[in-house]
Amino acid sequence: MAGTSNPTQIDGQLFEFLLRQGDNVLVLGHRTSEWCGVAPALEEDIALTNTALDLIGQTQLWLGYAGEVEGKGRSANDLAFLRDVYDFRNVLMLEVPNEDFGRTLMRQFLFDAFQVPWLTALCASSNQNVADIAAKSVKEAIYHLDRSTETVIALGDGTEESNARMQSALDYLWPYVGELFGEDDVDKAMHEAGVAPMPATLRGDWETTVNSTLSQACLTLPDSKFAHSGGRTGFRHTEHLGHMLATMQTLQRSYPGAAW
Amino acid sequence: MAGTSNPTQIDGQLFEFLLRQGDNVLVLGHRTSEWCGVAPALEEDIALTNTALDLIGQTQLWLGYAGEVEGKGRSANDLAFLRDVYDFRNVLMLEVPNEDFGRTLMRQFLFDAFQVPWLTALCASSNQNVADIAAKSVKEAIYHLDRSTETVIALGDGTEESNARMQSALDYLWPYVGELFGEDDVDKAMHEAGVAPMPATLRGDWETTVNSTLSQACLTLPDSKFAHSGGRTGFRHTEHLGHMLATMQTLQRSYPGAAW
Amino acid sequence: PAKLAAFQVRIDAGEKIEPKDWMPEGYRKTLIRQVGQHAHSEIVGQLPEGNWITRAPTLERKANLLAKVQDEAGHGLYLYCAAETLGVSRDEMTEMLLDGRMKYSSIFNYPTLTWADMGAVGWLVDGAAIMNQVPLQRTSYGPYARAMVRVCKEESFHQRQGFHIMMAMVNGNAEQKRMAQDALNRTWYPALMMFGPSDKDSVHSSQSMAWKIKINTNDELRQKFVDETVPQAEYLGLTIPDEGLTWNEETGHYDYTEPDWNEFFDVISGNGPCNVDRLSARQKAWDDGAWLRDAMTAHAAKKATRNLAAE
Amino acid sequence: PAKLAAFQVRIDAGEKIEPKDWMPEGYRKTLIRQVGQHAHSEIVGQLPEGNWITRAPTLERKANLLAKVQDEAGHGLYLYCAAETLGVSRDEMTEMLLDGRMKYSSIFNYPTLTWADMGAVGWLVDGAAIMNQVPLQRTSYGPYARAMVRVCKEESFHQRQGFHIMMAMVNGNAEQKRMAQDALNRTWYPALMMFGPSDKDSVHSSQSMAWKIKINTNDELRQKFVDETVPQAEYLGLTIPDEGLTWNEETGHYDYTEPDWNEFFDVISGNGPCNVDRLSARQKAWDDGAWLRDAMTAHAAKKATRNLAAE
Repeated sequence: MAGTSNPTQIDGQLFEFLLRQGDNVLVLGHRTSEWCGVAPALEEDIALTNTALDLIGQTQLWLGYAGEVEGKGRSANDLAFLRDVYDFRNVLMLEVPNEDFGRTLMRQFLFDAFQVPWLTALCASSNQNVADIAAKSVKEAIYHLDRSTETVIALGDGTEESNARMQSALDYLWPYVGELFGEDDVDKAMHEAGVAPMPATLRGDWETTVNSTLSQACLTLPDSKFAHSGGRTGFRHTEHLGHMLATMQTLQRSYPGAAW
Repeated sequence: MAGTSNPTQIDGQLFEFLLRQGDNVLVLGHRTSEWCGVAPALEEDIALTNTALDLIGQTQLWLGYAGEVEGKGRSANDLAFLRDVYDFRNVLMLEVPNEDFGRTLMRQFLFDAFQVPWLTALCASSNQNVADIAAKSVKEAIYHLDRSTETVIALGDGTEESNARMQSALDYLWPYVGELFGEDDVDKAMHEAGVAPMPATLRGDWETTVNSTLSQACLTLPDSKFAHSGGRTGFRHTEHLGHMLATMQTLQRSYPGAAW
Repeated sequence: PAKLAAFQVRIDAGEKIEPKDWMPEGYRKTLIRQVGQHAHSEIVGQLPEGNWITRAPTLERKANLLAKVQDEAGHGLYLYCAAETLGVSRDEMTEMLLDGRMKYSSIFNYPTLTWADMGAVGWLVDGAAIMNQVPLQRTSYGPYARAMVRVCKEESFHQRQGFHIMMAMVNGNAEQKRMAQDALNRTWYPALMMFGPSDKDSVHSSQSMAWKIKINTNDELRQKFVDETVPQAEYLGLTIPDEGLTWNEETGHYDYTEPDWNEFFDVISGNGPCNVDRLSARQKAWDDGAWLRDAMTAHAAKKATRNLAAE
Repeated sequence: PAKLAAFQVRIDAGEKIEPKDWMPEGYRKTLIRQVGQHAHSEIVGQLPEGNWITRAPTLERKANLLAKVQDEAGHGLYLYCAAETLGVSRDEMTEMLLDGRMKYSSIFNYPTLTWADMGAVGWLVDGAAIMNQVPLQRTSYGPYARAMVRVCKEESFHQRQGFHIMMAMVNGNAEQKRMAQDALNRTWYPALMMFGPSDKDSVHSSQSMAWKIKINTNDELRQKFVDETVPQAEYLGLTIPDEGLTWNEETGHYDYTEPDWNEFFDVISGNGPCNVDRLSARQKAWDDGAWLRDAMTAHAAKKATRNLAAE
């Protein structure tokens, strides 16, 4: 199944693939954690912190395995705290600022609606480690999707102001969703090796979830088909990621080699 | 004049004194620079950037000399970019966030009104380097004070909203002004050595300037006498400084030893 | 007065008072003040540690810290619920916090300045809190006592977590050791102040003790805290910033220097290092969240109407 | 038409048109569009570099960057003044920028992601800007031509500064070299796009050239830029990300691959990587500054009244 690729190539591509999984949850987990203690209501605060905790747990698994595959002795922490922007592989949508709680929840929903079918598919991965991590993560993702769906509907179908905020969140985020379904050599190699499906094959499922939820939320899908890219290849992140990393990495960068 | 202190003690105290001077302008220069490109009007943007430039120039002089006095081979950049919060010696007022342009200008004014008599006095320092740096800096400080006085008056005596904003800026900053006039062993040692006057002796001058300006600005002096402290000794900064340093120091911390 | 006497008899017999039972107005008021203040302390107490969540040095530490701050939100929730059984809503209490009518623990008006503060806060602040809270599991008001059982279980976990952070720091490099000592230097006296003023200066105390809302005196608890903490500091190799600290063979306790009570009263009256920033952070969260709370209410109402129409 | 002919005679004779002179409506409109767009580019152009001011790696670099961004504000100011002589106010132009009726250079819709971008922007973006602007010192409209003289002097200084940053990076450690190459990779094609679409696809061009509002064609300037930049990249030891780049002995120029014009039209139509963020940053600065601008006006009015009363 591996076609013409040699083992080193496959490992390199698997490493890239794993970084994409790990960086997505690392970066979203970080953004989510920014709400801890200052969310609009105690119940929301607790629920969102719970999500952040799950995402950080998933980060440890994906990046831990990425480090093993790379074989240079880098731990999950090394990968999280000692790479600069261009070595990050998360989709751009997850690194843009939280703005208000509405945008935060809308992003969570758009991502959860992808993660559930995606992780479900990965449970059948030819790579046992990938399948195991996916199996553990998908349970959490299903719960996140339940919650974010419910909240997006409540806020879309709440007041005039909340509807306007959710619509503007959706409009802002929309050009970033296309990147979730990107396809490049890494995707093809993973597909050929049976590690993962092509992301584009999930678009139908994703649209079904999204259309149904957004219609219940009285929100209008933007009609633009334009899609930003550059996050999952690392070619061009947004300016926001660098600021996030300056904060996130400050201790590891300031005290190299220290154990915490 | 040096009394009972031995030369090493005096050098240590001179080093502390120089850090206080340098960190004040470093930290305020950084805060001021945060406005570059996003100030409320082009003319304000240019003027404020000019102030930031002057302050950073002064930082190079004070910290450069501090590094010499310390005698451990640290440059102004080393001191600026490779110390953690508790080694900073600026007064707390200068590290709190800019908030709006009103608070930024009010802080600038309250500080300028101190710097002008302070630097004027330092021009007569027994330490020639201190006198030289002060002589260069005081010209800039006089210009800053002219401008910040004018702006504080205009904004205080503008609209109802602008008056309320300036009053709330003044109320917020007031508990931080007392630290400018602090006195401790370092101050005493500098006074005894003829390096600098006791800061408290400038309070009268400062109050004259401030009272006259604030009354023209239709603003009311808060009547609290409470004064925060902890910045100029480093004992207890605010939580804001650490965030500022995470941003400011990110490159030097991430790429130790690199030349830029 | 007969009712009052009967009430005191129940208290003395160790019975729990429940929300529907008769209770004196003073008992209710004192409890609302105490439980509300405790709840607010949990909420405001999220801020100093929340300050380091985005800068936690490893994924593990970040997860631990998130979980801890989340627990504090949970404690806030239990305690607001307990207070609500006394006839005051969470929103009312929040407004009283924001306009200054209700207080929170003075300790949270101190800043967290280095990562070692995450250790010091867990070790000393949660340590002092536990010392205060363990006896409150036996308080006379049922809902409060039950809330405290849950709270105490988690707090002791937090304290251990804080101590482990300190351990890592003192076993680390020279900078880390310095951070640990610095954090202890800044946190020691504020932690001692957490038990409140000396018994002789403390208001409300005797009636609260008779009602079993308060179980021990401030000075008793403070002494217990010092006695337990000194050996822990020694174990860590850190120096408590009190030159007057000595073991007193006669009393079997440590003698220690009283905190600067002027500082305490400054902090209580709004002049702590962070009072203004803490309250404005809560105010901002409250104001920024208004649209969301309104939307949730509006949506729930719409849903109820639709369900009714569908029946 | 006689007036029009006379106007063209003046232009052809190299005379400068001044604000009070008669001019065709189309000339005025085209100039407002061009000068306004240029002014807006200076203002929006502060943002990508402003993004690194708080993270500049040394005090010297921070001062240089501040001075540069300040120069851009100054250029904006000259150019708005030049545009105002054509009968449109700065506030009107700002509103047109914010609501999308006026544009700014597409290059500023690309993000600055590492410190090396401060080098690449100076070297390539200011380099391309100079290539565009030097001829405009000879443009037919007096105030615009004079503004460009001041602008060009400073821009060439900025370009040198950018090149020096690149030098420091390529002479630095491996990570720094990597950053420098990465910055070139991302900036090359967007810089080529700064000269606008190929002559055959460019609107407005021939009339603008007849009026000497535009002096060279887009393709001429782009070729000149490539020819000057390739040896500089070689000197830096960096690889231009174009496998089709070759020296053409016959033409005496470099052959190069055209940029992806679809990307250019995406960016122009609002879909660049940063369009939304750039405009919302300007919008926020404008909205947040409203109270201040109002206060300044109110204070000036009060002062004038007081002065009048005092006379």
